[in-house]
Amino acid sequence: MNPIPMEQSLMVAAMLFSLGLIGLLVRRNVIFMLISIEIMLNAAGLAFVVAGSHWQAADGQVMFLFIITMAAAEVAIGLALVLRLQSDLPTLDVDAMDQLKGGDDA
Amino acid sequence: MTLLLLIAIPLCGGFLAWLLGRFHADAPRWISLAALGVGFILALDLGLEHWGAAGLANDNLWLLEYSHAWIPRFGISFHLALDGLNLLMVVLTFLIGILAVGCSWKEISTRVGFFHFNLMWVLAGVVGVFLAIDLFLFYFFWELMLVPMYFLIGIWGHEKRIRAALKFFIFTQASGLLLLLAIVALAFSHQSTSGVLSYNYMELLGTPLSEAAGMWMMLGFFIAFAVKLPVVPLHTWLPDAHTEAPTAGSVILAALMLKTGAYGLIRFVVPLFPDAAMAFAPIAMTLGVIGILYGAILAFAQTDLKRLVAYTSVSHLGFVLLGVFAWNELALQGVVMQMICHSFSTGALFVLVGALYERTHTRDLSRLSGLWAVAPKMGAMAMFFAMASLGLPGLGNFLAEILVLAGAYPVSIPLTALATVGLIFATIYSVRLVSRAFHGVNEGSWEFSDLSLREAAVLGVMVVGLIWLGLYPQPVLDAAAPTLSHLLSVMQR
Amino acid sequence: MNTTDLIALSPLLIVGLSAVAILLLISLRRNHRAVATLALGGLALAMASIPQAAAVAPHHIAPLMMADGYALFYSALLLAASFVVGLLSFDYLEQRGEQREEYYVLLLLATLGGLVLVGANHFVSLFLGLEILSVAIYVMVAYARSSPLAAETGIKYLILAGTSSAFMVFGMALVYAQTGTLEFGPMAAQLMQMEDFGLALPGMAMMLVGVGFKLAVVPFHMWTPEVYQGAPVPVTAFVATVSKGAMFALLLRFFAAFEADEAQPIMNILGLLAIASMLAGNLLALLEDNVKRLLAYSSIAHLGYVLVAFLAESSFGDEAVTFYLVAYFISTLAAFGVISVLSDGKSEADRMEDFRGLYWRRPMLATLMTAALLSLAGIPLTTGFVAKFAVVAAGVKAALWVPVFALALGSAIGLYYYLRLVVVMLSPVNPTDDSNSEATATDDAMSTRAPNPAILRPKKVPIGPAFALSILAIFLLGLGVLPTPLMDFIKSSVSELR
Amino acid sequence: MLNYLALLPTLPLVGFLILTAFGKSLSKRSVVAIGVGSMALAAMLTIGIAIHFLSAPPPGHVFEQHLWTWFQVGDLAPGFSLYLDALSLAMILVITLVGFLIHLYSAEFMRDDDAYARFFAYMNLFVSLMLILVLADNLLLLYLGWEGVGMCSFLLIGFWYKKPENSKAAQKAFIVTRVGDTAMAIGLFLLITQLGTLDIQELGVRASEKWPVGSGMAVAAAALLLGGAVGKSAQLPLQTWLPDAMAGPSPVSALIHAATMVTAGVYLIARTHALFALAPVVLTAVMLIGLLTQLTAGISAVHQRDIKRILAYSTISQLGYMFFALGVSSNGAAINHLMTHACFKATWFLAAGAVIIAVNHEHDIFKMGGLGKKLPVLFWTMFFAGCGPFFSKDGILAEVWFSDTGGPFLWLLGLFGVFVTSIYLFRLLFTVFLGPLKNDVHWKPGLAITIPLVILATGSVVGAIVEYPRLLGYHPYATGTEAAHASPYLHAAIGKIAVGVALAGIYVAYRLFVRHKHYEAGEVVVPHITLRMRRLFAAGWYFDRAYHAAFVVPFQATSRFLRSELIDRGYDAVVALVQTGHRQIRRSQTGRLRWYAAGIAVGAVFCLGAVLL
Repeated sequence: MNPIPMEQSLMVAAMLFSLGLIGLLVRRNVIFMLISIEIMLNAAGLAFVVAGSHWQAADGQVMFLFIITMAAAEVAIGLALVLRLQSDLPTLDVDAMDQLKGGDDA
Repeated sequence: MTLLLLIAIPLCGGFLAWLLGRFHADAPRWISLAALGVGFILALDLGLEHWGAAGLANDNLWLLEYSHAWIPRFGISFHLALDGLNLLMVVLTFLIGILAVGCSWKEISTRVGFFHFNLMWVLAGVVGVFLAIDLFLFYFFWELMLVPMYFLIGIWGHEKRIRAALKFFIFTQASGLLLLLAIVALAFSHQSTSGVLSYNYMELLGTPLSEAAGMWMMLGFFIAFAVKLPVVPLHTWLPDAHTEAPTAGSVILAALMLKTGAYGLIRFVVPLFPDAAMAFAPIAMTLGVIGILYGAILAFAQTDLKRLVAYTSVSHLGFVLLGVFAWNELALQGVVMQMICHSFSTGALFVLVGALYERTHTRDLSRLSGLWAVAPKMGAMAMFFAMASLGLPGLGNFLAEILVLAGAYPVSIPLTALATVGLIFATIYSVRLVSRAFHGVNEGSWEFSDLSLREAAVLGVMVVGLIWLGLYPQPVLDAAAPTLSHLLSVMQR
Repeated sequence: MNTTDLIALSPLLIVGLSAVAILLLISLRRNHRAVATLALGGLALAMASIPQAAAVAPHHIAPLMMADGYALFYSALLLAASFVVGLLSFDYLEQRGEQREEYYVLLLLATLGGLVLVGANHFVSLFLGLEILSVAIYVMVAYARSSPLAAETGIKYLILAGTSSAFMVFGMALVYAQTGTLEFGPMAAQLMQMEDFGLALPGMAMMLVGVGFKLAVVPFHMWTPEVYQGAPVPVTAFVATVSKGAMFALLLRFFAAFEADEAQPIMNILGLLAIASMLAGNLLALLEDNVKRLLAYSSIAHLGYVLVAFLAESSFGDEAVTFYLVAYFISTLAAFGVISVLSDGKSEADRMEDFRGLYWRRPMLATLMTAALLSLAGIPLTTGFVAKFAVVAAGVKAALWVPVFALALGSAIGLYYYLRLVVVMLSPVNPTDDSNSEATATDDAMSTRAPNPAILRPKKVPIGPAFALSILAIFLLGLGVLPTPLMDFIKSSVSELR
Repeated sequence: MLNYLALLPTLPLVGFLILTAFGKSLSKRSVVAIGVGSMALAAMLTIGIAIHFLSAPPPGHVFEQHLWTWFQVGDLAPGFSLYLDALSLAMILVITLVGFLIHLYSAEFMRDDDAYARFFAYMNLFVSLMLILVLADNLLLLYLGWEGVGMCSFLLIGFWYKKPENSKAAQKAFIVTRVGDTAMAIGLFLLITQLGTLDIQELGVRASEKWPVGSGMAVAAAALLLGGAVGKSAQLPLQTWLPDAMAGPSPVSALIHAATMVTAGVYLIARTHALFALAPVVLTAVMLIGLLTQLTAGISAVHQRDIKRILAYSTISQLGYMFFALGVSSNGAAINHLMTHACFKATWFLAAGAVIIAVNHEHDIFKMGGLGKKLPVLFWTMFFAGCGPFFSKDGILAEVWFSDTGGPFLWLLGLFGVFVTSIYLFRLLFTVFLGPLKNDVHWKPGLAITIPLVILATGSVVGAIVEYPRLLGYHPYATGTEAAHASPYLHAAIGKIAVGVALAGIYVAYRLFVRHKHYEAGEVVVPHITLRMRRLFAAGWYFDRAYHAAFVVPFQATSRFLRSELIDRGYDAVVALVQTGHRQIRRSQTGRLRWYAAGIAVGAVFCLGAVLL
């Protein structure tokens, strides 16, 4: 079985990344935005794994482990903040959060 | 070392004035006066010491030099030097400083300590600008004098002080950035040919530059100095700043700060970039003439006395620009004379307007009339300085302008003729100033005291100065001559 | 791992251990003062260990970290900044009766992340450092639970930072895919042998997103005003200094390994970003009425200035970058320090009108604030002047005319808003005292409002901030007059970079 | 005695300084002592100098006194140096003697004025500067005096500053003369550049070495100097200031605007004759200017009602005669007329001043009449003084007839001027002093007024008989006139014709103003000219109106237009641009998270695009 060429695998990763990015841009719910970021990070992880296998080195997988760990930490904090926010704003709609836009027309 | 003292004295004096101002309102005044007095005597002593033929006619251009490594990484040193030209300017600085303290004695009653701090620091900056011979150091002082001046206008000024102070600061600072770019570019150009990174003026002289590079750098210098001078159309900060500044601020602004621009033109622009400057000379001289006429016409158009005087500055300093770019001995001597005489004549007019404002709380020419009957001494003084300002022979300004024009004549006859027409305009606005304010019927029923002894003394010094410069200017000319001939010789190379 | 490694890593280790120690201390007993003392002590100790580390430098802690003069210099800078932030934080938190102790853990961890970044020589350490820094900051930004803005600030920062991190990581993956190594040195060597960069170029471009976000350059800057405004003042100071400084140090190290020509497309992008930042940052700040936001916008511009020196790609430029960052640190910390000292338990003194007449109320603070602003504006006698000169010199030397003119233009615009704040400080305390209302009416918004009455009440500056501010003041002016010692030090530190 | 020459300008200067410094605290008596006393000393000194100069002439009939070098820049080193020769001797005699008499007169005339000390201070300063003007050995020093007397004229015309129109007149005088001075200044620059010196004698030498007759440079130089002379001496086209200058006190009009300052132009041309000789075109211009001025001003004088304005136009006209003479290179005749005219016009102005006081500050001659009986001294001094200048004018006319550049036609035109002159002079005299008494006269001139009048009138009459300049050894006359002296009969005949014409003029005036009393119907001289013409003449040929439209209005309009500082609008536009930039870019800070995320995405796309494309 021929190995899948790196370029194609990377394409997959890139598409995944794009999906995550699009999700980030179109969803207004904070939770979904966090999920989108996870997708993007995982796309990056996938790219690392692909590249690692291309170079026959463990570096990619090591990096992937780090990425997963950090993603988890980020989400943990993210969710904590969401909970905090929930008590102030009865919505998860990010477009409602504009208290900080500052001066002129506030 | 003495040179260092000349800068340190006002710096320390200012600091002391600020500190002691917390205890007694008069303390800063006396301290400033004393510090400036010491500085004046020191500078004068330097002058007298070197005035003899041996000193100034010496082959060595500098009478005194002080140099200390400062930022060796950039080839910058703390390098001061004194020659006849900047000696004159330093003496003038201290003298005007003393007069400025004198004329603000009663005017400033709030935050006296801080006021004198700023006043002294401006003066220190001005002295630094005149003495610095390292271009970075020059730029350092050039910028240093802005902030205290900004405070002087912004805190103790009149109604629209904030706007005026901002305008002043942004104009000078923005143009200063161009100066900085040009200085740096020049230093690196010099490095690329000589291998040494240096900001030393004497080393940078004669740096070979391509035509375009020279022109750009020259413009960088020129614009910065042109804003300060000021040259039409870069002058619009000046009327505002002058109008809003307290009297001492206006005096220092007119008498000293503008001169730093003139000094820069003489010392740096033409000698550092002789080719570019000569190529640019027709434009610069035209700008000078435009300034002369434009300033005079606008001076005529003003009803605010301070604005009027401010525009006369624009007009008078047009002669400086004209003279510098005519670049011959007559014209340059005229420029030096103009720098000094304008300090006295315009400074005095500001003092007078300030005194008038203290008494009447207005500077509106349409509300003032017939004041001769109320204050004849003031009227006589106004008449005298108006005459000086219109270039009456026998007073310094006349010689200055005549020398500039005589020097400019061989370079461009039409421009000289137009500039001479400026003398007519000067007559018109000067005469209008005196006639409007002091002649006619006292319609405002003004009643106030005539000049006090203090004010009369301040003005008296300027009167004597102008007459002396008008009748026997030779010491001044002699002092500047070696420097000027050196600069002229740079050009010929 | 041998002793030399331990010595070379001692600053990191001390900071990390201090964080652990604080956690332990908190679990035993909550005591703000003790915790703060421990944290500051840890930072001080870490700083004290730097000379030891320098004795063994340059030292590879293979293959992740590099402990050379450059890393140690930036470490010292970050530690010093953290120390100042710590000093400011103590009194800031003291006034707010919340759970204060965990803050110091975060502060130390964020500092640790920064230390890792400046020593990073490898994508793994880069990623680790970046994320330790970021995650700690997410929490710090939202730390003030009583503040209605805290959670919003936190969420916004988190999502945007996360996004940018994702870009960065993906970019790293692409670079890795092209080169097969995660270490900077070999990576550069590998790339230089290739015909073209292939995937590495888009990879680097994507990494720039992450870098740009942390540095807050246009167009990745939009979070800055909101985070600056929403976060507690000391945290804002931290975000403005440590996080940006660490990232810039990394950027410099990463690109120093490449020869000029090959990275040219990336440099072009950075040049455009720099120009856009200088102009947009200054324009954004122009009429801003919130001082924290104003400083945010101005920081956008300042990072643009630093990039100009960076683009010079010479050791001259590296020195300029470093000096500028030092100056920027000092000025920014001083400015935020003043804001922090002026703030009280309920609100922060971040509105323009809170500074009204500060000269006449708190002359020393106002003078320091003025000095800081003038330094940011690049006026002589302040360190910012020398820094700006260095940057201009580097730019001119490298003939970067367009960026340099953008710098000049930006600085000219910048003067306006710095001076505007100075003007407010000079105005009479009470707007009605001002007989001529025009005096302050540089614009409408701030002229009529009176300062917060609580802020008007004079209070003594606590010893901690007072100490921090005096040190800053000394450096602010001292380096403006005598920059040579620092300059020489920087020169010897960054010389190993290229 | 000659060595005291430098004392001459110093004496009045000291007077000025004392009066300025202590004027307030001095009694009127001491003011007189200082103000008039300094002049008396100066006059005595002048006489002494004159006697010495004539009795023991210095070598070359020139005495030079170098005081100090004013300044030295390169080769240019004008000095404070005095130069005395016959010409300047003539001038200092006029200045100090007439000046002293006018000062004496003023002591009484100005007695009731509050600013007594200020008046004498200005007058002393004027005399001092005027002396410097005529004694200067270089053009720059001359220019100092030149501008200085201009300033004094300004100060003295506006002496009664409370009246706005006086102040206006003063400004006008100053500004209009400055216009001429500007031309002169440019002339100085030309001379400095081309000849490298301003020393008058040296200039003459170098110019004739360097420039051939009629060369462009010489013409330019002479023409520019002429500009200054025209302004100062109120010749066409810069004559408009002088009639208004009558706003000053009468002694001022007498001293400055009749006897001395206005003759400075004549002096300048005579002094720099070497330059003018190289530029025959300019000399012709001088002659034509003189002729035209003389005719236009004379006709205007006939149409004035204000006693002082009549005299002002008369002065302009007489100065025109002097230029006429200069134009034919007959400097001697010009200076002769200058001296006689100084005595004559000083007398008339002083007498007019006395008349004005006597009739309670009435200026309109048609509201006066029959004063001859009440004020006989005034009448007779005026009458005799009025005769003097006719003779000196005859001299000029004869020179014109015989000179190379003149000729009978120009002579005829000049002759018409004589006719006009006698009409307007005697119109004034007859209207004011003859006929029925119209005014109450409560005031009689005292000795301090009478004595100067008598002396001056005598001076004028004597001037009709002897030629003063010839007496002093100054007699350069027009080329070609040697022939005239060869045929004395023709010369005498020409003189007689002029006297005849003058007598005819007097007769006409007598017919019109004493016999027929046309003035009652309306101040007409020649009954048949139209009203429009009359208005034209009375308004000085509408020069004022034309200048107002051509210069004053545009200048004021320009200044009004520029007042708002248009250039600043440009900077405002920059500010507005920056602010707009701020507002626009500020809108990007929406506070919306997704927008910011989109910003990052766009940035990323940009970065990727930049490297991939």
